[in-house]
Amino acid sequence: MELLGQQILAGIATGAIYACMALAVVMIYQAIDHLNFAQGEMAMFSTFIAYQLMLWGLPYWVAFPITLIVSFIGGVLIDRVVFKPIHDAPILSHVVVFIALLAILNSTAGFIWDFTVKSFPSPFGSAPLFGSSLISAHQAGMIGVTLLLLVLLFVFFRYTRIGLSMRAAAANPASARLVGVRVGWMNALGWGMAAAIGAIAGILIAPVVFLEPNMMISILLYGFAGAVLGGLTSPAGAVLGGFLVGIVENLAGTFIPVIGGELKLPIALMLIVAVLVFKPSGLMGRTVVQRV
Amino acid sequence: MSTLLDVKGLVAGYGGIPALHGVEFNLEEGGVTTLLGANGAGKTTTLRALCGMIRARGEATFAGKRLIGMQTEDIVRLGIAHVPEGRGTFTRMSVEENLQLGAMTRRNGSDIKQDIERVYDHFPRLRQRRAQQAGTLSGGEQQMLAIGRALMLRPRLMLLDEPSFGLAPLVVREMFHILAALNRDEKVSMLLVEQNASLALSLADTAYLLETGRIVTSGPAAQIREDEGVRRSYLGY
Amino acid sequence: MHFDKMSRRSLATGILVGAAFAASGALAQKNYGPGVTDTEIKIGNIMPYSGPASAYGIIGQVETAFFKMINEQGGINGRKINFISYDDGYSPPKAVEQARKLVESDDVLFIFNSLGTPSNSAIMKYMNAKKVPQLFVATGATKFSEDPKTNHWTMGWQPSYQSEGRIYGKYILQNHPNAKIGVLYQNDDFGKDVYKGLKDGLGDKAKTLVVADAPYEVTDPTIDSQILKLKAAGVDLLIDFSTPKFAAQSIKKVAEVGWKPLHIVNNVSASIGSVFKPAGLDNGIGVLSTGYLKDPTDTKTQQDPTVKEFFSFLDKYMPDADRTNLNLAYAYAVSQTVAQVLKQCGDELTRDNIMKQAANLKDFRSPLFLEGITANTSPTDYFVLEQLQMMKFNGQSWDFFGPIISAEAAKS
Amino acid sequence: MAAPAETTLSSSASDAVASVEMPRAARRDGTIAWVSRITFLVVALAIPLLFKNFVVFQFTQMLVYAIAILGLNLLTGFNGQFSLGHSAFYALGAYTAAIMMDQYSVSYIWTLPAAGVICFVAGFLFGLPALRLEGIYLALATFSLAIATPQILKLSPLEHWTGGVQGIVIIKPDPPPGVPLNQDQWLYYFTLAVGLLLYILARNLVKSRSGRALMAIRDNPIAARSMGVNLALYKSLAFGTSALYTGIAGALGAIIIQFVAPDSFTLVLSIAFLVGLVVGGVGWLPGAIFGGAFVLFVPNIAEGVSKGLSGAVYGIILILLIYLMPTGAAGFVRAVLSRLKS
Repeated sequence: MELLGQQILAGIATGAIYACMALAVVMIYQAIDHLNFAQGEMAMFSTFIAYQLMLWGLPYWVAFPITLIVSFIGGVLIDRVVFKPIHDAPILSHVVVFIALLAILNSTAGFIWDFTVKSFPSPFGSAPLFGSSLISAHQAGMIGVTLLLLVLLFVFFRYTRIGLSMRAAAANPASARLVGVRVGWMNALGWGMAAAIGAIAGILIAPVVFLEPNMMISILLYGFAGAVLGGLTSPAGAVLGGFLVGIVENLAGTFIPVIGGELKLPIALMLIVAVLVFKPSGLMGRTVVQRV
Repeated sequence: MSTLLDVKGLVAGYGGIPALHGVEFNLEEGGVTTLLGANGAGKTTTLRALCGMIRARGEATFAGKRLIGMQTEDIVRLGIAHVPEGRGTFTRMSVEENLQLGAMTRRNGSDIKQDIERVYDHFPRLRQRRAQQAGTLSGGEQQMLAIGRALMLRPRLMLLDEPSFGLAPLVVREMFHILAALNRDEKVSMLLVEQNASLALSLADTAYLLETGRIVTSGPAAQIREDEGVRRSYLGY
Repeated sequence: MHFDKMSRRSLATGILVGAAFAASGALAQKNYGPGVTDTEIKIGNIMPYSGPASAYGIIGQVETAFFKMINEQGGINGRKINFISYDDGYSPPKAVEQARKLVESDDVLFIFNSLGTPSNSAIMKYMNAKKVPQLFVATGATKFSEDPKTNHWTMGWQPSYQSEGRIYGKYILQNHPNAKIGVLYQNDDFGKDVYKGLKDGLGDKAKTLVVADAPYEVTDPTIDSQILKLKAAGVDLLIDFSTPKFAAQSIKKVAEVGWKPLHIVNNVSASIGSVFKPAGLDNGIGVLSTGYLKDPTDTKTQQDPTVKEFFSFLDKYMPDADRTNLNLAYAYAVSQTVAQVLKQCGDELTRDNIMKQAANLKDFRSPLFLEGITANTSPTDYFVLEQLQMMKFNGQSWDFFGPIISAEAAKS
Repeated sequence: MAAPAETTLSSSASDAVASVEMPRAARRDGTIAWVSRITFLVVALAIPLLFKNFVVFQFTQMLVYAIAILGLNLLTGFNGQFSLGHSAFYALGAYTAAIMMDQYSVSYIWTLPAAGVICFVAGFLFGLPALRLEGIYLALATFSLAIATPQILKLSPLEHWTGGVQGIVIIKPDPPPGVPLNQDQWLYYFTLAVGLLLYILARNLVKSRSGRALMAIRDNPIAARSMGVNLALYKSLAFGTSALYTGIAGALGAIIIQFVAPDSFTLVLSIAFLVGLVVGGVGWLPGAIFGGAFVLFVPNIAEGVSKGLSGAVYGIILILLIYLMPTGAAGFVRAVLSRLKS
């Protein structure tokens, strides 16, 4: 039973990584109504920018805000330069462009910083938290930051006019234009915010999994899974989903005999799909009821 | 009365296939003008062209400003509120959030709050459902919400695209009562597109008849309503 | 078993002396296979420059630089090396396509140091059917060297994963006979191969000594859960059969949870630059591994005149490369070995002779090999390097200890 | 990933870029179609005679990918269902062929129908629960399938059949006795014949009553249901048929590569199919050949431009292609055709 408790706690710690990523996924989904395949690579690239700034001698707390600003601008530029010219193209064409972006960012990062793993500092340190060996200060800090971001996003989307406009622009661009929402800029803003949140996620994740160009590819899978499980329309759901994915995966790996260890991710994914079959809009997503 | 909207030689279409071939009409400040015609005559296309949702050529002057070539978002800021075909509800948002979105171009927060209350006064059923997800409203309620959202702009001109579509006759009658009241009390000019010609002619003061992208006849609504020939050949009642 | 192999080897040596004699006779006349002219030798190579294994792409870069250096020094026997390296993204079908391109379109003399078990498995049949050497493959899977009869045209280079595993097994039996072993392994050919070697090395005791094992997938973001599982099973000797990123994670995680098992990582992850630095040098103190190459981060090694050549090569051709990355030394040493083979070939640059000379390495030493380690091959023995030495991390570099152990010795 | 399935095909396909059928031009269309078909056939038949074996092998691979993309197109383009899991069906087909040839010495020809049937059943069964999922949720379900596939293939209890992490090496088939072709040429013609047969079947399917039902479901599921179309059955059948195509492609792929291993069938393969589908044109069957060509050749071109930045070059080529032809080769060809007409 002690192992069960440990694995749940470890699942929460790992889940914090997924939750962080899931939040970035939901953010962009709110802004552009798509899942962004390149989200993980954007986060990775931002983290490398922070790494480079620190390599140039800037202290952590200077490099961090600069990275966020650069990432925000980068996100806006991606929208304006890459997506604006094709905003009429079908959704699948957009998906393909996400894939192209993924390839570009991954390859460029590898070219500049090579593919060997690099350590990345944590602002919280890696000492065990309260002497407990199960969760480190960094992991606790990561959970804290994730929850804080969640609250900020909730307030932003729920109570600010610009948050409302962004949701409107994503949900129904034509109608949004008709009430005067500048949809193009809302998209750009969404991209910028998603990039900045992705940067935070990358900077928090890198101390755990180490910085390298491929670090986000698998984490993005978990982030998607968490976001979809929790409900793509709900930031809180995404965070919950991220934690759940971490816990379920750890428990499957530890307690299912023979195949558990080898198939822990597929088992976790199958469980999620099973949940979705019965609750198609995720645990906390709002069901869209539409009358014809 | 002065001319609020003046349209000349309006040409527009979809994918290179023109649907309007030089439409001309105008609308007096404070008036209600209706565009009549069969399915596919170009009524909806005209509205879309006017508010920049599709590319168009020709001239459209609104209170001295040329609309053609402007972005939809900027046209809205001139005070033109479009109640689109299909109502354009933000289904995942609450009724109140939908109304707030209508006032997106306005700055003054307390004015907006008052206006929301005013919309609720016009449409009490929306007040009951203010926190409800808009997608769950009935068709009639969604149409009211769409009109309410347009009012939140404090528009000078409302473009109404088939407000009666798919609604029960009782609901339609209620709706047109409210529209008449809005025109009378709030001095909102209206450009009304309708298939239900007799209904439209009862509200409008001026009417234009569209056929395959061209205006074929026009005149005061009362006169069109009495014109047996027009009625038989174009309006089908 | 031991005796049997010995006798085979001495028999083979006899044959080889004759062969070498014949080869020297052929020196006078020129005999060229595909891709060879009086001034050039074309060599092919396949590397995962992109995709999940792109961390190994650096090997191809070093090799490209190495041949550039050779060419600037006048080439080998007067011929420049035209080194054509393609990307397979670690995908077997792509490897087949690239191998066919190299052989059929670029007309290379042979393919050298193609990387990865899946990719090499995919092309092995083709290479042997075409009778094109698949020389010194960059994987330690036993199957590429163990059967020179069937796969005459395929040869490995580094000590095989299985013999490395066996060496750990022997070490544990001798030094920690009551250990409670926990194995963390990568769930692929590589991890399973070393694990098998360990079990072989532990022999009958494998069942009782290994108390827990935990596989991970390369797609797993972390291996925290596995480490906790092994810890909970009461493991006091942790063996890590993993690639650098995960070895670094496990060294760090073990320290974080305050666990103090005896920790062994396999040679693939013995790189200070890509494992111990990210994991935290202090966290790695006391970790054991095996090696066959000198540790370039060791200050003593840096004074070694034979190794200085390696550093001046890096200074000139790869000034930005991270010196602590073990793959640089690996790529340099394997390139030197192939250069030796080409030298031995003289003017008889045929595919046949490439294999003949590759199977005729006699006590060849790269300056980067540990003292006492030599490369020896024969037509019946395609294992180029078979010796390893145990080593312990001291927080800065590796301290080697104990004897040079050969896979043969570990087998008995 | 994708929003709800109905919008997958984008409203712009029906609004802005809609190809309006013009009856007068129909005959001219027919002529152009026949000219292009015959040109394609002549070129396709001539390839083995003009190029080296290696290039013939590449073209064979291209055809294999084209068949897989054809399968995906039947699902996504004509039924509006989105899949990131087709690498799983490709793998299933490949392993079916490999195991039959390796363990039971079955002739390669018979592995194709077997792979097709097995994949059809697998696809149909997968389609049943997937029915309740649309858009992004379906994407996640199929995506899970793609992730699980290599891990299941590696699974120790299955090692006896799958060869585990080591995979299975199979023997490349010789041409039938008396056929004056080498192995590569023979496999090329064999693949071409299979591909053409599958293409013609797909065309007939799309034009049939069932095909119209599939498209009706894509465009308006509610209306389709009210017209009496059995949604559950048709959507599952679409999944099954799509898997059948991709599975046969997988079997062919195994035969020409002579090797199957878990690492060959990762998510990357699914993504490649998707990219190929979009580049060729969603909902346009001949697009598959363009898609196959892109999947096979563009990474090589990118590598030729820059080894270190091949991924970036690939990405840029892809983005430029989408700029030039937002609806893939389909839109481009349509635009050229309409220019020819006027």
